[in-house]
Amino acid sequence: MTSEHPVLETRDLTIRFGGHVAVDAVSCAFQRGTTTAIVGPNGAGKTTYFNLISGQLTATSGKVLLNGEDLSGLSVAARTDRGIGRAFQLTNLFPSLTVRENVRLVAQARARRGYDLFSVASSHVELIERAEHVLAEVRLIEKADQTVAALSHGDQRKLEVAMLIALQPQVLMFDEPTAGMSVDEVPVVLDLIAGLKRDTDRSILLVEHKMDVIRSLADRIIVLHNGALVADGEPAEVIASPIVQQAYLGREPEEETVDA
Amino acid sequence: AAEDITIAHVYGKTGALEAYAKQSHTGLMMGLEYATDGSMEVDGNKLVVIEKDTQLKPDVGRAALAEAYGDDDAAIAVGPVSSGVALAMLPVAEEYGKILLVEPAVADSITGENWNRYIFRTGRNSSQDAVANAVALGKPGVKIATLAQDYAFGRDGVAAFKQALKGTGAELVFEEYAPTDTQDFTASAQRIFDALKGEKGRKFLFVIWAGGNNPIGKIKAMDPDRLGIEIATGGNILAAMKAYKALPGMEGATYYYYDIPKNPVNDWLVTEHEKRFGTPPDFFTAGGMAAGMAIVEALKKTGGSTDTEDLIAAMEGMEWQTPKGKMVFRKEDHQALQSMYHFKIKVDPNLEWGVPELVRELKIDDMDIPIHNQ
Amino acid sequence: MLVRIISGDMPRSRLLSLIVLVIGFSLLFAPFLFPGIKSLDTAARIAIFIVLVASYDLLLGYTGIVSFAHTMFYGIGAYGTALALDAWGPSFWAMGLGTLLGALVAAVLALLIGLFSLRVRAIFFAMVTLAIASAFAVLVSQMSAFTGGEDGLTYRIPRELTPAFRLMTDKILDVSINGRLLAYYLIFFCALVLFLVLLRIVNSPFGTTLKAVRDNSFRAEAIGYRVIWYRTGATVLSAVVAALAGSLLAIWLRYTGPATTLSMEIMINILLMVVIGGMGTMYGAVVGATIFILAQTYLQDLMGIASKATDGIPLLSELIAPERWLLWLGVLFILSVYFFPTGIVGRLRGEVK
Amino acid sequence: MPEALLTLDGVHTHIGPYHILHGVDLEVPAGGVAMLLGRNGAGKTTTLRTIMGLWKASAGTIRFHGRDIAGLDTPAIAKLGIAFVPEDMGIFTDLTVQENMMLAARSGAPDRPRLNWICDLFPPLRTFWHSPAGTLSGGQKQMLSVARAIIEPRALILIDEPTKGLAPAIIKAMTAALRQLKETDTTILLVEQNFSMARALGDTVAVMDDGRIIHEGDMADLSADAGLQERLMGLSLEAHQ
Amino acid sequence: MSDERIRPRFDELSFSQRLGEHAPLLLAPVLAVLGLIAIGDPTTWLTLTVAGLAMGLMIFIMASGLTIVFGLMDVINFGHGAFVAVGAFVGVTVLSLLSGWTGTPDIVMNISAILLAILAAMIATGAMGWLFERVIVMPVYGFHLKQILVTMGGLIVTEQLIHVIWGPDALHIARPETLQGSVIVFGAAIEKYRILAVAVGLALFFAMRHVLRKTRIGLLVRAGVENGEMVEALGYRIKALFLWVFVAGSALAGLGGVMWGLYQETITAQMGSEIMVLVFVVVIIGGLGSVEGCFIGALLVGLLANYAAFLAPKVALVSTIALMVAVLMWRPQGLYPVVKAK
Ligand SMILES: Nc1ncnc2c1ncn2[C@@H]1O[C@H](COP(=O)(O)OP(=O)(O)OP(=O)(O)O)[C@@H](O)[C@H]1O
Ligand SMILES: Nc1ncnc2c1ncn2[C@@H]1O[C@H](COP(=O)(O)OP(=O)(O)OP(=O)(O)O)[C@@H](O)[C@H]1O
Ligand SMILES: [Mg+2]
Ligand SMILES: [Mg+2]
Repeated sequence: MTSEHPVLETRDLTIRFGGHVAVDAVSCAFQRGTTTAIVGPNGAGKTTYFNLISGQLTATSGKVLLNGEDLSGLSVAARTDRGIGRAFQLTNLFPSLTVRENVRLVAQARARRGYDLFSVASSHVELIERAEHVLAEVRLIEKADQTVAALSHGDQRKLEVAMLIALQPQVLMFDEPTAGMSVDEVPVVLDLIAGLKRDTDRSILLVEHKMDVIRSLADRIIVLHNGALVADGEPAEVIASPIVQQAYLGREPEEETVDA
Repeated sequence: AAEDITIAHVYGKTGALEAYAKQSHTGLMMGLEYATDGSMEVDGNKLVVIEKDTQLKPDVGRAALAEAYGDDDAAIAVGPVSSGVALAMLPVAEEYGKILLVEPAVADSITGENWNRYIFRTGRNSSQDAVANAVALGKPGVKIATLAQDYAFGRDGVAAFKQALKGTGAELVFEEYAPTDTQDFTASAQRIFDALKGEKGRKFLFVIWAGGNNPIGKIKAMDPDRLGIEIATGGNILAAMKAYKALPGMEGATYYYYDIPKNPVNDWLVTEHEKRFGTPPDFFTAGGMAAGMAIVEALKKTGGSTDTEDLIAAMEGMEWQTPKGKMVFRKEDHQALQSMYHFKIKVDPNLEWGVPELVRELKIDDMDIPIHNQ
Repeated sequence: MLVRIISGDMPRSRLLSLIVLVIGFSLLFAPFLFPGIKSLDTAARIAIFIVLVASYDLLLGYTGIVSFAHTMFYGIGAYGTALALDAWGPSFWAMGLGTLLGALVAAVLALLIGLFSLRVRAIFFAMVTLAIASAFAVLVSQMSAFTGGEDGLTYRIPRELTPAFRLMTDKILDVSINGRLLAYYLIFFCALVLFLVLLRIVNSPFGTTLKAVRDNSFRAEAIGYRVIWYRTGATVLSAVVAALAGSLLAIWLRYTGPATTLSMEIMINILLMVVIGGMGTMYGAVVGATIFILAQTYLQDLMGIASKATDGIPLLSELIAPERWLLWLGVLFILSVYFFPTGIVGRLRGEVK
Repeated sequence: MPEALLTLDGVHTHIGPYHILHGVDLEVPAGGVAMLLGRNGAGKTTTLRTIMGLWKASAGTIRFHGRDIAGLDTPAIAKLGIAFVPEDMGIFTDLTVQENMMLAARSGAPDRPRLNWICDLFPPLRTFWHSPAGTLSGGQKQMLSVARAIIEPRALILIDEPTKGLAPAIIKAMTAALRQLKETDTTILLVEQNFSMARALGDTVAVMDDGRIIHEGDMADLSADAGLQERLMGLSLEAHQ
Repeated sequence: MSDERIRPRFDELSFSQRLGEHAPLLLAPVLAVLGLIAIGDPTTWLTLTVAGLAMGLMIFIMASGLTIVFGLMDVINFGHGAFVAVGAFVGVTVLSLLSGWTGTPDIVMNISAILLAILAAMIATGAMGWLFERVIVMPVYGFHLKQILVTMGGLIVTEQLIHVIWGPDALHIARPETLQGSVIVFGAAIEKYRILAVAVGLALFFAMRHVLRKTRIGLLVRAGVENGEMVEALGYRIKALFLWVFVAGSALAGLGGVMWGLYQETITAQMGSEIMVLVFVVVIIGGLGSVEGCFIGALLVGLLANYAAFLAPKVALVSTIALMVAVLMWRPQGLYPVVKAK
């Protein structure tokens, strides 16, 4: 792959719902081996931005480039095939299947085995092992045989993360991975994401509202506000900027910037 | 040695034509009873009637007929109600080499292109209806439009009607076909009105319609009289003729109305039916009875033998009495011929239905019923 | 070995294994176990319906697509074979070619329907297929010169498959070994093979993906499965199998018409068989089809007996008169959905709702 | 300690064949904020749903104002003055924001000042007042869900993780709002993972694990006692492995 | 902080976008004008148009119950046809008992007889709906497939019970004296009965619109379908509400049955299920849950069927289906979707 391109780039990406401009001409490039946090108030357009990149929504104007290739007009599945993967903010799983089967299906998609009609699925041991390996990593392995509908909310969030990891895409988009996860689980997920960071060919996009998570993971923060990109830079510097302090953290400028 | 003779009545006991089926069965049983003087025996052989339901489904009908011939060893089968089922059943009779007496399914092709030599029919066919109506309505100078269901039955009927009109001096000026499930006949009526509006002389709209959803009342409501258009149609069951009450003076031809044929068999049928069920016999009761009487007549001729070849020999050209009058199985296609009755509707406040009054009896010889099986 | 044949998909319940075995065994030896024309006919019908219902389960149970066009494909298969036999005479090659053409037409039509209309919402897809199926039925009845219209087609099949053809003069176990028996076994083994193929398909990676598509198509798309292709693929496969089942029916009945293949009633019956049997289980098709066909065939007879027994009682005898068999079939519809919310197979496997 | 508004006594809950709650004893004092903490899968949500009557308790009593409500159905429980903010937010996606709010205001049109107060707390509600709630962002849905629960005065509000997905500024606003509610005599039972919010709001606290309450006490004690915190968190951490 | 910072950005909607929202309202008039152009003869056109509108309204009356039950409650009720049939049978029975009122050419007596018949039919079908909901439908809320099956079972049972009670024959009923025949306007025959149907249909339309707009019933039902637990947690008895809405839908089917039965004049147990596909199509064209959409859809179907049957009878066979497909291609959720289809 040519390395002069950023892994992912959006140019003037815009979407309008009726008259409401939810994402407003966002241009931004994401480099290999970096983790970028996207912050902004509720309704700033973060999830919508993700939806535009991964193809769930079609942009009103602007484009998305992956390794320099224009993705406009490609379906969600085609984009996933090319290396864009995401986890969802509101949990989105296969509820009547087991935990293991959820992850196995991802591994199978990754291995491009879906159209195989005449072999028996359970004979593809490597896919099952891959799934179990990921489940062990997120500490869900003992619930592998439960159906997803019976999982507690926090466990479903973990499975959501596990499925993105099993997909091994080039661009990983996490939408509030730790929301609803209990304090003891958060470090597990953070470690996992940090582990992915070490793999330098990938690029991670992370939407989070927890400042400590952002501080420990992000190399860069971009700020969306009412759909527009309003700040971009080093974490410390962006967090200290007045717009983040006021509009996002809700602090008067003189207040201390600790915890969240 | 006296043996039981099994007669299988294979017909659509359940389904949309349940009412017809009931009449048909009652008629069959009364026919057997009348013809055997109540003994239900022919030459000492007992007649046993078994019933099979086709559920109005061709596949079920086939299976039921095969079962009747094969498992129950029936000598003769009677039925069914619907033409589609009948057509599916015909080859089964051939396969088993046993007689199927079709009653009252009407499609021409039963004794036409799909006929085989094991098939006899006591019911009238579409051609008979069409020809009788053509004879009844066809006068020089008369202009006729037809309205029929848009499938094989309706189209065949109109074709036969058109054929029969030739030489009567009447002219068929317009054919309209409407889907069987049409709910609103305004458009059809309008097309017909537009076609007949300019014509001179007597103008008829002849309706060929089987089953429910009959358009006559709805067209009548559009006031065709103002354009000088008269409605005509064939006979029907009493329940359906309630609609005729609104159509006094309507003309047509039918094969049976309980008050029309004057003969001892019909007198017996009407009295007995009134006595047992409190109602007069209906359209298909007479048909069923004709079938029952045909069977007994044939068995009497063979001396109780149920051998198929004997039966065929006995039945070809056989003449016998029925409530509809004298009937005869034509040799060529085994279609039974009978008189038809040209009627005109009269309203009798004591009866719920419009009463067909006999205008003229159309004898077998008055009508040239085409043979289709060659 | 056996496990390989059934693609490792075990019935997962002792009783269910037993039931499936009994059904299989009974069908295999039906001509000898239950002699008689009606019972052989019932057995053949069960075999054909197992395939038809299983193919619908692929669509409904595994892919979550509600289609009312399944009988249309069934009809296309039947008409393919019927028209070929009608036009080219009763030969095996006409039969085979007609079957093949029917399946092909079904596949192409399913592909078109799938690509054009699987994008709409599930309930609208159901209605669109209902519309297409009824338009197709209208077409068939309109083109009566070609299809026989409402009356259908009656035709001959190769002589080797008719009762007139005798394989041996002696009877075995009091059953004459004739072409009809041959026809039965042709149908039985074709049905068996088709069923096993379906079983393999649902246990393949493709089949497991279908379940994901059913559960959450949005997410399936987001992990890289092109949902529309999977749905269309399932539609085409199930249409082809349905068409083949239709061909089997055409061969068995020697008659094909709208009432035996295209009617809405058959569609609803298929639906009921899938649901009673248990959706998304394949074995459900076996159990559901068998029970339903048996009920449909013998309920009326049973009621005849019952109504004789209760002759004197006024309302009751009216209600259980054989003419009212549909009433009880309706009651059966309701009760079976009540008592088997997860189907008989689900119940036997101890699943809860 | 003030008198308890809600008391759970030996509550067991089964979901299908699974035994989820194994005898939960819990007291929620009137007019305060009771926190319910615990790791994922501990049974917090199940506890709230059992109180609301959405799962039926298979044993034990649930007293509200001294009256056993374990046998009542959900609408009856709601009518006693209990509001519920479910974990999945439970908003009606086809209905507009306005319609969602209207339904929550059971006794008719909500009073103006209260509505204004809520809209000031959660400004996006005003902006998207006539939009279908399904098009809101995740955090906006969360706001709507909480807003519905407080549109009319209620004696008790059960809230399941209201801050997940909310931006810090909104969390602050919500914390302030809940504190105001507390002053108007509303009792709150709050399930939360956000410990700083718990500390800021809670009067009493209960910690759950594996379908049981493993600690009950004052919030102040827990937040002052790092050792206890460590023990409860550490314990749950270990139990999980 | 400045105000535009807090407010998200809103652009003006273009004229065509706003027009698009109201386009369905124009459909029926546009269709009528197109019909006039194609048919040419104004008298014929008038006959067809009035008949088509009346037919549309009769379909609307039958569909009105289904918009509530299928559109709002998301219950696929194939049994709706059975309610139509029962309504017709009860209505016809009442009318034949009142033959003294219907046989005289007195319009007040005639209309009163019809109103009584309607009342009886609505009470009967409403009660049946109550039973249906409790016994058949309640366990299957939310499961379309099972709804199809159990309601199909209910349909079969009801039709068979009609046979048991009223016998297998079709019943014939003559309309009351003053409603027979036509009035001639500008040379076009307009059936008197259709005028009554228009009046009833319009009255029903406005009544339903009023109820659904001015009360929360519509909202509650929609919310309850999406998340019944949450509606209960808000303190509403969703089960009772569903029951009563279902009863109302069934009673409306009874009303439709009387109107339809009097139009057909011959009634059979199958009459309801025969018309059901058409009624479903109308509800879908309209968009689930929308009374307005259903109304427009019914008018479109009525008009188009008549124009097509006049201009090209073969096309009439598929005109309704073609209309549905065309509408769904233009608006995949129907004309005025209130509820999102699953
Ligand atoms: N399908 C849609 N139709 C209309 N408006 C939409 C749609 N999807 C999103 N929006 C609007 O776009 C805006 C941005 O939403 P988005 O979900 O991207 O926010 P977010 O930044 O992810 O917020 P949060 O942190 O709360 O998740 C919101 O105001 C929302 O109402
Ligand atoms: N519908 C269900 N069927 C079976 N088991 C369930 C169901 N819902 C929850 N459980 C189980 O009950 C236990 C408690 O779940 P609950 O949702 O109450 O946990 P929680 O404390 O709210 O966790 P979280 O913080 O993750 O939301 C979990 O082990 C879960 O797997
Ligand atoms: Mg978001
Ligand atoms: Mg929870």
